[in-house]
Amino acid sequence: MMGLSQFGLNATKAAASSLALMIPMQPPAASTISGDIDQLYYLLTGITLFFTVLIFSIIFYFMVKYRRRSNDERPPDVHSPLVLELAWTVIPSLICVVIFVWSSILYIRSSRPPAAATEIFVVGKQWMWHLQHPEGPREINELHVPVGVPVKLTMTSQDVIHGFYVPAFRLKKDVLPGRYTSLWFEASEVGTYHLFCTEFCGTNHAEMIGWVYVMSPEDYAVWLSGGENSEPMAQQGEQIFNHYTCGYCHVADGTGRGPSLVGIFGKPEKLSSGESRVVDEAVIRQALLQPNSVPVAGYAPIMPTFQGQLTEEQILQLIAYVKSLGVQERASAR
Amino acid sequence: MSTAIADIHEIPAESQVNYLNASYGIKSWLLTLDHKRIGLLYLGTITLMFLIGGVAAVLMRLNLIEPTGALVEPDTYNKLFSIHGIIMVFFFLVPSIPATLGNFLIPIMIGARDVAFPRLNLMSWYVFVTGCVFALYAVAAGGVDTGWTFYPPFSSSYSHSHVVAMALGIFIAGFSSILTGLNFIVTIHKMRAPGMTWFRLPLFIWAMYATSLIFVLGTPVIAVTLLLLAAERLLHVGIFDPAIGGDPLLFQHLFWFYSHPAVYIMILPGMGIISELITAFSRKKIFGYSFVAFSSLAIAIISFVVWGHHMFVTGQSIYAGLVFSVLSFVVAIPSAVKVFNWTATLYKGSISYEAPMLYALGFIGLFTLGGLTGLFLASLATDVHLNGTYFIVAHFHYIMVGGAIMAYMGGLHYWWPKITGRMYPDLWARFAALVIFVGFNLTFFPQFVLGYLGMPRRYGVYPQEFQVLNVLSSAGASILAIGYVIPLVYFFWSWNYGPPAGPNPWGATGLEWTTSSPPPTENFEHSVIVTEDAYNYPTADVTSE
Amino acid sequence: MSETAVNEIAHHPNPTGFAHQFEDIDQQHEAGRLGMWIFLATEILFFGGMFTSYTIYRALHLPSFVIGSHLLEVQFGATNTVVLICSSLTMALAIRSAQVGKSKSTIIFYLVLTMILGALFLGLKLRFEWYHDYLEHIVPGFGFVYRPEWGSAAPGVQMFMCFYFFMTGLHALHMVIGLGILAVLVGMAARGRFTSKYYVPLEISGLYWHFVDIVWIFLFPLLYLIGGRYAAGG
Amino acid sequence: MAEHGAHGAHTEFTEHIVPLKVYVGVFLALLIGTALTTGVAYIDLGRWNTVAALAIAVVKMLFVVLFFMHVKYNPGLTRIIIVGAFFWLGIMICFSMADELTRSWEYNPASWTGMILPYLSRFLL
Repeated sequence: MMGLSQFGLNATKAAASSLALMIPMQPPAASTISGDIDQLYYLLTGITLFFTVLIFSIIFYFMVKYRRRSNDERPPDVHSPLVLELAWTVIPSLICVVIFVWSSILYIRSSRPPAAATEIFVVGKQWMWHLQHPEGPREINELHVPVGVPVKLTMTSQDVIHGFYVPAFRLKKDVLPGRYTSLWFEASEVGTYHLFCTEFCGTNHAEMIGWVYVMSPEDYAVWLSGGENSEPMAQQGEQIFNHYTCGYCHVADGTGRGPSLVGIFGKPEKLSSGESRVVDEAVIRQALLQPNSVPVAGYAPIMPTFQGQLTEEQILQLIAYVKSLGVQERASAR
Repeated sequence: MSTAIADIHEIPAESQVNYLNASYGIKSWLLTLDHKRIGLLYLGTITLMFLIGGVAAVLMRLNLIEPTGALVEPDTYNKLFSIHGIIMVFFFLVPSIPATLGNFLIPIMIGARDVAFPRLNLMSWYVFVTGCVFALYAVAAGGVDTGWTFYPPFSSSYSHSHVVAMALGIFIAGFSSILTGLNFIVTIHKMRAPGMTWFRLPLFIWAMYATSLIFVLGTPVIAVTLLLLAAERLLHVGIFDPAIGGDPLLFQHLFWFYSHPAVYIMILPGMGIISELITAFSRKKIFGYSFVAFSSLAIAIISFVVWGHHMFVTGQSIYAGLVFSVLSFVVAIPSAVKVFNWTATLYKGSISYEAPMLYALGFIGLFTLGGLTGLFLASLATDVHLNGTYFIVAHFHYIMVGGAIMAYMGGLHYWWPKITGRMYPDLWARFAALVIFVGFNLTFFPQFVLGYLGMPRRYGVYPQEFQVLNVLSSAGASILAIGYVIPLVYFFWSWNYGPPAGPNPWGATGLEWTTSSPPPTENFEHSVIVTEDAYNYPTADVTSE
Repeated sequence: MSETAVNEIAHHPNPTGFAHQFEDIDQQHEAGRLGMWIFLATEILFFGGMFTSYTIYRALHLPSFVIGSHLLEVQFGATNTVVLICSSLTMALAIRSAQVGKSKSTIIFYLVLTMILGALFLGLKLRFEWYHDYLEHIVPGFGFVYRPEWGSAAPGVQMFMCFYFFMTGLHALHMVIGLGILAVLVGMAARGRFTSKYYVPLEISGLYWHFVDIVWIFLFPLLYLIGGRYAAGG
Repeated sequence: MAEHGAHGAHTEFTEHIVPLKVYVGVFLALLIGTALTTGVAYIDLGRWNTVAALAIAVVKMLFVVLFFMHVKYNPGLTRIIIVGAFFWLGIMICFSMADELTRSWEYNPASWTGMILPYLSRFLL
């Protein structure tokens, strides 16, 4: 299998280098997983080339060797041996198992963000990307990230389904209305890379594109502090929290009519139905929009819905605020 | 094979009463209950739809010559690819082989006088035409810009195009598929001639049986899904609406529950045709009959449990992704088995290269490449990169155009003498096959590379660096378009002026070649009794080899 | 759709109803029955799309679905279930009358009785359920109004009502088509077409009618009885 | 397989005349089933309410299918078609649920079982 992979790799690279002057054959690879995915891609290319060439050459060989020489020639009776049928059922199956296991391991890896990942929030709208860093800076159709740091994108859409795709990272994920999806990567090469929308979203779908700037950590720090709007997201969330007087019920010491939000993020919370749910982004969103669907045990279901009052970006800021409450608690406990 | 052979050879085909000259006038066609005439009605209808879808494709490729869009506004481009996809999938590819060649051949191949329900068969055509009218109304009124996949909430709430008319058109055409499939299943079960056991059936019949299963079990789901979508659009509230807790991904599940098996509706009949062509032009029994036959059924069944591979990046759970990935690999195996068996059938054959055989060999090559690139998309990690890019576009065109349409063209060339009683110029036909093969590869191979480079599909404008490959692809498309026009011309010529074909111009086996060309209205002069297996070509003494 | 399967045989000029493409009448009967069963398989998948969606949303929005279910009147659902079961019996008896060679008036009697029961079902549904729902503003798309007591479960209640109207609406549409088929059968019976030798059109129409009954047998508990009625007290 | 095609196999659907008693019996069983399913809804059985309602519905369906629709007397192909159709429906439900009910697993990989059981119990409630 590795031999095949190597064969595919070499063949593709050779073809790539000879054609590279004329036609680009390979996208830039700029994340820690892109090289691994490319390897699998080369293996698959190798398998494809091998079998296509095999089938084509056998057909050509038979075409020439067994061409009809006279109209009354009679081909011999060829029986189909069971061994052969089994062989070409079992061998492709085994190849498939290997590919499946290999690619699934990669996929699971690319689906689980490391706990230490920096979080950036993405909201897709027709036809632009709104991004906000926890430190405050907002961007439109541009994403600045530091090299060598795992970054987790938490994404949602204000209207239709979009797709967040960075070819150089070999990663994409659809951005859905009413739900959070996430995508994580660790950029490995400084540079500027395409950002595309890959789920058809209307008139200017093809222009819902932008750039990802991968910067050295120093440059990134400079960039972060250089922005005009550098109030951290958590603070913006706190302002919304105060604006809607959420703190009237959600008192920090737990004596209010609603549960205290301090340290609640990332921990299981018991619901009045008896089950418990880990408080994540989705749960906070649900609690804001459909509070009665996540009633916390011991509290009356009296919270009003904020559906239609909060934009997706404001909800994300509130989430950032609730998260920051957890950090404060941990900091004070230390 | 039948007792009728002796008579046929003595009477010149021209003077015989056949299904074409048995009655004249427009009414004799529009009210016909003859499966052969209904097949031809379908042939005319889908050819028209193919031309409309083809024009949309040509305009798209022209637009993509320039990175900034050479021809049309973004909205127009969006409508072009939507119309191309919808017309080609629902109004051409799905009915293509089953409704034309299937209708024409199934009763003849199993030795029956007609399908089980001829009236239902005619009604299916009228239902299909009604669906086409709705679809063409949607196109003429200003088009649809949702893509052929109709994903909500874009299609339900945000699009400003004629989604409801188009959805209803597909809904109606779906009933035509269901009724056709039902008719075929009953026909194959109940109408076989004495002696025509299941394992004597031509493999085309097995393939059509498997296809009909998908028609019957899959189509109702897309019908109800599109009905729900149309209702949601009309009432401004519905079950896919995120505002009331609806899940847009549920639509994708229901949509692909039909639309993935629909891919096999397109390719399975093609595989059936290839089995007929390979055996006829190498004058040999098919290699591994039962493996080829059962692989058709296996494909039909497994195709229903792999739909999630269209949703690996749309927010489906990881767990479901893993399950659908492994099942997608499983469905590749029966296809591989078929390819190997076809190739092995050539071994020690007596191979000739008339136009249908060129299409068949082209099919095997292109289908192999199309199928193998499917592995890239069944495999999770690479699919994440390639999904939604031109790689997908290239892959499914290799299956649907390189596979299904190549087989359809091959089948049309193979049975044309039977259908019309006339030959076509073989040299032109071979030339056209070559042009199509070259044009096709030039159009779609660069798209694999484009996809790997990361160019998303459904883009009317694109970054500069993708231009060279796009121009190559557009150049190929123009060759491909010419390739499709050539057969159109010589088929028209052949219909009127082609030399008489005789009952069996290819020296092939199969009941359809034992009756006259064109066949009489009741298909056979005498009732048929089958006494031998399919593809029972005369063989040489084994020891003489 | 199934009408054509009936007409296939029914409208043939040959008085015995024999169609030329078959070898004999038995083959034709078997083809007709098989065709109808395959059509019913299609119907199972047609309703199946709705049932799948229902199952998933019910799991996701159970509290809302309970509230929505309690908006429906159990007594009408139960009454209509009984009405449909009666109509299935009369349909079965109509076929049996033909099988044992009873007079055409007996067949017509049972068929008309079936039609009356079918119409009664639709009448009850329309007059006492859908019309009231409209007055109470719980028809999605036609002035649906959220009630304060639903709280934040309200969107899910509307979702439930979407399902209620789509599912019962599709079912009612099938009933209407069934009534049309029955009307054709009454006409055929009046012309004396059915004998103990030839009753396949009756039989396969009966299959369709029973299928529609079965759909309701599932719709009743799934729509009217979610989460039990003990809490609301009916 | 014997040397004949479809024409030889005429006995797949037998034309059985069901006794009147059976029809009336089935009819009564269906009425009892309806009464039972309505009655059970007024008794608090927790999650078993749904199970009971569905079980009764399945039994009622079987009565209709086997007797009114004569499947008891039609062997073979008919049963394959029915079982097949429900099997396909099962595919659609199970595989869609496999996605819809496991989406949150990705965020809490440590507790996959902890995530699925509450969902299943909510579904059965």
